[in-house]
Amino acid sequence: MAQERLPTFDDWEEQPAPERGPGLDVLLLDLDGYEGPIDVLLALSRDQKVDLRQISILQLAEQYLRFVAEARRRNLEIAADYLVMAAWLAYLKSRLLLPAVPGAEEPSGEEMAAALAFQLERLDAMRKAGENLMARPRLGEQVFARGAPEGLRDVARPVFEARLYDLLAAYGGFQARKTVTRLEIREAKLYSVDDALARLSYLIGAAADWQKLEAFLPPGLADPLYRRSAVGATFVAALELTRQGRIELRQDGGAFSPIRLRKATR
Amino acid sequence: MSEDAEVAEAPDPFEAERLIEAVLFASAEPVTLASLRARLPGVADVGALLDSLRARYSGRGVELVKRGEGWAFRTAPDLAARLHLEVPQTRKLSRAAIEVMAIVAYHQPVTRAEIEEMRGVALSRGTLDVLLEAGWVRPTGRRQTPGRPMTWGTSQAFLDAFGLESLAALPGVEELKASGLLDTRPAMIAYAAQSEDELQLPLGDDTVLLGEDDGA
Amino acid sequence: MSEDAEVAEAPDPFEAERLIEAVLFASAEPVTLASLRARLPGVADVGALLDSLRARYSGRGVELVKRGEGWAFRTAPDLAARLHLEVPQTRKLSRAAIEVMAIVAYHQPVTRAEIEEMRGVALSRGTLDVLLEAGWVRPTGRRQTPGRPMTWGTSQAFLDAFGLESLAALPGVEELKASGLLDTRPAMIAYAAQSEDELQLPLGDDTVLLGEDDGA
Repeated sequence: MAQERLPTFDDWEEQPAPERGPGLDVLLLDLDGYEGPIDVLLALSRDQKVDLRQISILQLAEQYLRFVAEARRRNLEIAADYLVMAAWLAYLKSRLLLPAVPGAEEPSGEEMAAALAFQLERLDAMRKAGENLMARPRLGEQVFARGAPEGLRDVARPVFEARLYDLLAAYGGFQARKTVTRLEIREAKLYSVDDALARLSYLIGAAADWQKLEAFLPPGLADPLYRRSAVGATFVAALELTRQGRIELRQDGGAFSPIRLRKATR
Repeated sequence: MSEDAEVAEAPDPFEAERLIEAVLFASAEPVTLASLRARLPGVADVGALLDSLRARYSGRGVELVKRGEGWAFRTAPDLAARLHLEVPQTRKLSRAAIEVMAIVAYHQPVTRAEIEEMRGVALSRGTLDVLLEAGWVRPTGRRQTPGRPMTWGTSQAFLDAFGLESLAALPGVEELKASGLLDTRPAMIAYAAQSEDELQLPLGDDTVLLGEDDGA
Repeated sequence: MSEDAEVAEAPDPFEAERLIEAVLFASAEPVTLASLRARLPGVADVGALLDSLRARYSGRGVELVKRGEGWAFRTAPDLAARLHLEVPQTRKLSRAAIEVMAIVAYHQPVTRAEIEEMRGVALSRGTLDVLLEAGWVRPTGRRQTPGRPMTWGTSQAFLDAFGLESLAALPGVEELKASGLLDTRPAMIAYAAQSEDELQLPLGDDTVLLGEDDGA
């Protein structure tokens, strides 16, 4: 793929398509008009036969190498990809001339040459297809649409979608917003980890044997939220004291089984 | 494109008519007789060709008409209404529009200012328009207060759209509360936890207690 | 505005044809069959009416043509030189742009990389843009290959611009397909596949070649 693009020439359509490819001199003069090495190869290939299927890739490679050599001799600036193509064609030439290495992994010279011929043929076909398309009567140039269109409108008639539920939910939301004008946040009564730590540190001294965690919960657990916070805080406190090496924890029955603890026995 | 029109073929009337047809079709403006003549050197009676063409299109969906000094094709007037097509297109209402709709429904007749006061925000331009376009709200009169503001209410189309027999079928505030659509409680998880029965687990069963919010 | 379009008159074929004529005349763009059908409720065979209308205009200065999914009236191409219409000069396409357009038309859906591979040069900035601006090419989806590159194809406007009924009417497309030249892959691979008889299959359905890994 080209790293650098050569400028195109816009006046292609004015140029009669050459029956035969341009001579080397024309090619070199026109260097700026070509879009990279493939383009030059296609131009050179017209020197040979009309049918690209019959083309001699070996001969084409030689022509191209002569073209590049001549360009360099004349100190013409040619882009790097022209040189890359030259190197590749020189390699291809050697592959075509030397007997194939038996058992070689890479494609043979003939296969490479055929692939190149295919690429040239395909590009040439597309070029001709483009010319054929442009030769057709085109809208706005040879064929015309209605000059005074009277407009054809597909008017969108909106149908709104809303369910009764949406309506009622909206009103509910609205009323709720209106009603709650003052938000009072009651103090949440929770058992703190600090309390749990103090209580557990104190009680553990008396617990020489394994005891359930629940045994260490504070009294007055009627309120469910308070009870949940007490369980959580006591558990966290137990973990902390275990980390400090002051107690030991065990849970024998897997997940959800009772957690037991005792004073560290060190 | 650069062809010599001067090297005109023998003025075959059929060909000349075709050319007139194409020129009139493709021109943005009506084409004058003089302009047509200039395109048809050698054709004696361009007027006759136009008459023939006019007859040809008579009664069709397209007619050849004279407009001022020029000639043009125009679609037949009786078809005009059917050229345009109304295509139903479902649109979703914005949340604001639905809320305003609800307020109109529950508080009608209501003025724009009252809606704004209730919602605590100004009504944006399109909101009422959309409801009007849907045909769900309609002006119901004017309030006898300074400025005589217009009041809004719901239409029959509103009842139809929401499948309501009458406005009385709209659930009242108490019913909304009962169905949970109107929730006045402050949403705080802590309070929710306090009031919910499922957490009144027997303390004795410690396994449940410990595992309870373990995975949550 | 009135809803009476549904309460359509008995679908008199003559009236229906008139309406089609008017609708197609009123629009500069091709009108899709679906859009025509929507205007002709109760008319069973819109296609037959179009055929009848096409026959009616056959050989006239204005012709009824099919362009992809749409139908339109267009001036007869043979009159081009004699119309003498004032047409804004269209910009000439560069050789590169024409080549790229042909590749997109014949190889669609095709990725940018494939176009570059086929042409042996990088696509310069303006080339695809010019075709996009003309409305002739459009993105058609993504290829399900690493990087999910965008694929390109031609639009309805392309068919209209070049007077093609469909992509099957592209000049020489059958021969190109049969000769294996519509293989998008790099030359080496494409050639190898060709020599393995794989492409000697009757290439009746282009989906094998073109649609293979179409992301659309």
